[in-house]
Amino acid sequence: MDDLYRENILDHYRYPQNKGHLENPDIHYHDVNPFCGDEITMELKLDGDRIVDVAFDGKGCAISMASASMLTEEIKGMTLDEVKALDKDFILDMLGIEIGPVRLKCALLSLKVVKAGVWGLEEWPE
Amino acid sequence: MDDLYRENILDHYRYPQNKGHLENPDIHYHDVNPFCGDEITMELKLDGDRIVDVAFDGKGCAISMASASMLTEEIKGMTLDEVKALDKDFILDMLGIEIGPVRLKCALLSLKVVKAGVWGLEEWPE
Amino acid sequence: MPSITEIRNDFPILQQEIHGHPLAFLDSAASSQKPVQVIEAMDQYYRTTHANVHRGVHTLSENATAAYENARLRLARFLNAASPREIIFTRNATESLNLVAYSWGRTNLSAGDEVLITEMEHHSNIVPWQLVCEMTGATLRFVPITSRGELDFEALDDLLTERTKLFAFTAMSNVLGTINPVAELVEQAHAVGAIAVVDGAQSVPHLATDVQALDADFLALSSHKMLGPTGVGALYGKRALLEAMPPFLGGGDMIREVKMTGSSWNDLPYKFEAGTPAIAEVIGLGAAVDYLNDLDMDWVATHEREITTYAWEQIHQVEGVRVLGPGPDRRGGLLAFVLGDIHPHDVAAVLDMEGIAVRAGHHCAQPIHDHYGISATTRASFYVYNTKAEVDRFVAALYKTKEIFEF
Amino acid sequence: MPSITEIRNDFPILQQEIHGHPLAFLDSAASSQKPVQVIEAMDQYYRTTHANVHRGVHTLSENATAAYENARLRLARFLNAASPREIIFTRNATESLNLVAYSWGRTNLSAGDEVLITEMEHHSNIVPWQLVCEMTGATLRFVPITSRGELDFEALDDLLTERTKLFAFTAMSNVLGTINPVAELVEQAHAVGAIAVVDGAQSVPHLATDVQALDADFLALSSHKMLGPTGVGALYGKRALLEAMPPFLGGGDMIREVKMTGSSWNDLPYKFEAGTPAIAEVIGLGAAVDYLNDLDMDWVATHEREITTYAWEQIHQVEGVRVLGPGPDRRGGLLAFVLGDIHPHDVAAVLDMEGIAVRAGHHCAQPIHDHYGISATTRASFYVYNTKAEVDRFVAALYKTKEIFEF
Ligand SMILES: Cc1ncc(COP(=O)(O)O)c(C=O)c1O
Ligand SMILES: Cc1ncc(COP(=O)(O)O)c(C=O)c1O
Repeated sequence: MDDLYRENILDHYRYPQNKGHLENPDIHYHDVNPFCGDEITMELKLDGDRIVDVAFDGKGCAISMASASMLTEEIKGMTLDEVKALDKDFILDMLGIEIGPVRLKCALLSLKVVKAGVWGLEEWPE
Repeated sequence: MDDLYRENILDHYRYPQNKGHLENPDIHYHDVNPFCGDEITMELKLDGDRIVDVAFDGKGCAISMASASMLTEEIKGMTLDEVKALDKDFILDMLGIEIGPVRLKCALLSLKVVKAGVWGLEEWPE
Repeated sequence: MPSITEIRNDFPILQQEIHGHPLAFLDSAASSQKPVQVIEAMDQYYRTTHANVHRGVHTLSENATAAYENARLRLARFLNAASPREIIFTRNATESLNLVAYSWGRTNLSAGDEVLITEMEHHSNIVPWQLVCEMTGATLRFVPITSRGELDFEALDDLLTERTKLFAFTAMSNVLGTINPVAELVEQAHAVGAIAVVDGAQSVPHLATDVQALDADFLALSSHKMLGPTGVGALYGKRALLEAMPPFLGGGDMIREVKMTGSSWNDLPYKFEAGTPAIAEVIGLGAAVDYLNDLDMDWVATHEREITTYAWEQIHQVEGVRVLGPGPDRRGGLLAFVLGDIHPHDVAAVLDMEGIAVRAGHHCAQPIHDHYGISATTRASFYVYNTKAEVDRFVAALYKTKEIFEF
Repeated sequence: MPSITEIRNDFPILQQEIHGHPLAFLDSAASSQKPVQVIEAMDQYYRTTHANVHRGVHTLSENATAAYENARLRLARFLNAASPREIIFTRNATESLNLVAYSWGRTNLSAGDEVLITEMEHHSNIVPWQLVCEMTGATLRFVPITSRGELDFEALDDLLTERTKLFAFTAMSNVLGTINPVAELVEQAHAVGAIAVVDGAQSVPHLATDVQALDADFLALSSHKMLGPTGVGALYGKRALLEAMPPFLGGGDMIREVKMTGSSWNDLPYKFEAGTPAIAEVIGLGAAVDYLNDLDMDWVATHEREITTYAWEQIHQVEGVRVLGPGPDRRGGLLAFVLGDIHPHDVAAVLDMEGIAVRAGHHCAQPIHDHYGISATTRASFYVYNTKAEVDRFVAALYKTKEIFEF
């Protein structure tokens, strides 16, 4: 827990990657975390079923913003099927920190949003 | 508690006093104990505001029936105001036993019914 | 196989005397006792972990949330629900049934529709339907029972029609003891396009329950009858149904966004859990589920059948006893009876003087008592901690009752 | 005057370390901790007394009923209700408010009527009114707040008209801390013929409450915020109003007679308590009331004012802090604030690493956050067990947060 705010997380929080909006995104999805009101928008540009560009926007805590920033880097170049297969553990590995069930929702918000966009998934990934 | 079923209670239960109905009663009231479904009807015949005759009918346990039977004896000759003043302690003294809150409802049903009749009281006497 | 002595030692309340006699608690159908494992789970929770759940990022709140949600998961597994999202925590089985009536019922019922229930239902599975029928103009119908105290299946065939939108029935009667064929009844309901609501308040504590095998649309239960604390119950509901339903209670936790102009709803199960939940109680219920799993529900059912069969045989030795409902091979672990014309309150009061706790009254099931033309019965009910020796004491006390009342 | 060390010793949870630091629990507005007196009252209940209430004539049931009803009596006295019948036990304040919305609201509201609430309400005092307005066609209006974070009384004068049938407002805001002038607001509501519903969830734990002096028609509270267990709350309601209302939940205990053709209702308060109640929790709440009475509610209020005033002064030393709501002389024991543009989750997470538990988020009050154009705040809240030393640690940790986030 003491390294919840490791340098890589604070870096992504301070200098988020792919923050902003795309022109004419192929996929656009927005959702909120009902327990805290944070929100994230994810936009994807596709070539066939491969993600060629990605952007996120939103407001939230360092965990949710860093997680979104890192996630955009990870999924650029993935196919939609690869994105569909991402799960909680992928995010935890990506962040490299331990996290409780409440904060987990912050960490997973960006994945939830991107999966909802890709798949129409209506729920938190479990 | 061991003398819940003292002789006087069992006597009144086996040989209830004033059980039945009056012709043209001046006051007639009926109610149930919502927690067990027992029911009692009380009928009074008045001379002015004095009770000159009384009858009860109903079904219930030994405590409620004995209490009703004893109560009819007690109130015969009372004025309506005297009946209105009767309370829980009067019944407990009359029965001469200790009793918990659930069973108390049985013991008080007849008093409740007679007071409701006399006064339009819509509740358990407290 | 657990030893009954070991089990009894887990229940502190059983170690006491009542009126100078060891307590024989034969009133578990009203509410069961709690093992130390359950009591201590809550005690420990309050001593080490308590904080409000779901919205706190501090350690206690994270831990409380994890414990609360983990209990939901264990209950979901216990019932074999497809997902923990299908488990909604309520106050008791009564609230669970009301939730279905208010949320599903008010949306899906209208004049001309019928709601079907049975004559052997507990008030909690009658009154909510009376209320919602009054609100919506739907008609409430009752499946009658046979002289054996079982559902009249012929009448059921006639009553269950395409007008029937919802069929609600108990899996086990709390008066007759009758165990209903839940899977078949659900199938029959589905065949006419009705949803099936199962009152599992009496069955879940005593018989292994598999909501997917039963194909139940909803199932209600109470924690306090299954070794868990008071103050919590649950509603199992099929996800697709729950998703389509409007919320019932409004407030914190059940919302997605609240604007002055209107609100949207949280994901399942939270959509139906408004306000601070019964956190410690849910955790206690989780411990109760663990305890039952450790005992093994098959063992529980076998143990109760043994006691019940024995009690059935013994009580029929007592002249003047009439037990309501079917034989011991078709009933759960309870016997409701009349003893001549001695009022059940008086039977229970005499038994209490002998340290034996039984219930007397209409057991919140007046229609079935009306059916038999009686206003009350005495009921002895059995659970994991009861013994044949307690049955013997119970029967002996019935003789004593007859003596006192000269019957 | 109780010593704070003695008080703290009554709370086992406070004796632990979080991330190597003694726990400073500053999240009581979300849910308070419980003294051993409360924990043990429930523990003892389960170990010695538990049985279902109201319908059992055996000793345990008689004792459980007596304990349950006695707790109702003590809560009635704590609130100075005219009768214990005016106290209805629910799961939480949220359910209490929903009870009024469903039972009183659905009966008494129709198109053209208005329900008035305020912009500073908790979701639990917003969503039930949104739902009931949707059901009945009534219109929901909001009293705005001033820049000081208090109700805009001029706007109120315009909004409260003879169209207003119900005015619901919090006695104390869980975000702004604002203490509203309840008695005046009730009087204003009555002047236009509206009933007044008071959300006492935040006020009852902290300020002496006299429902008769306030002349409130309804008042909602939660046990878990006032040292009591989770899983129980209460609704105070004036008897005449409660008598005239239809039941809300249907089931066991709330009926007088159930026939297949219809039912009639039990006397107050049982008419509104369907199914097996939260028996152990009500008994725990009774113990919490005793504990608060022993402390004395005036002492509680004084203690909290002292801590809050101190915290107010200290936190304003921290550059970049903006506290929402009025000054310490007009607020209860909580401070919700923003610290520059550091997200409240991050503030709370850093504080947690220092052993300090505060809440972060919208605190189930989005409209008031929208009003300030922010989505979340960090909230520190104080109760009987908090000390100035904890406030010092809290403020020090804010500096540390700024360091980490280079602000
Ligand atoms: C002002 C206010 N009202 C209502 C509630 C709801 O309380 P509960 O969640 O216990 O129902 C709360 C607590 O969060 C509150 O602070
Ligand atoms: C068959 C049945 N259904 C429903 C209930 C209601 O349970 P609760 O009072 O816990 O809501 C009971 C318990 O009394 C019951 O026996």
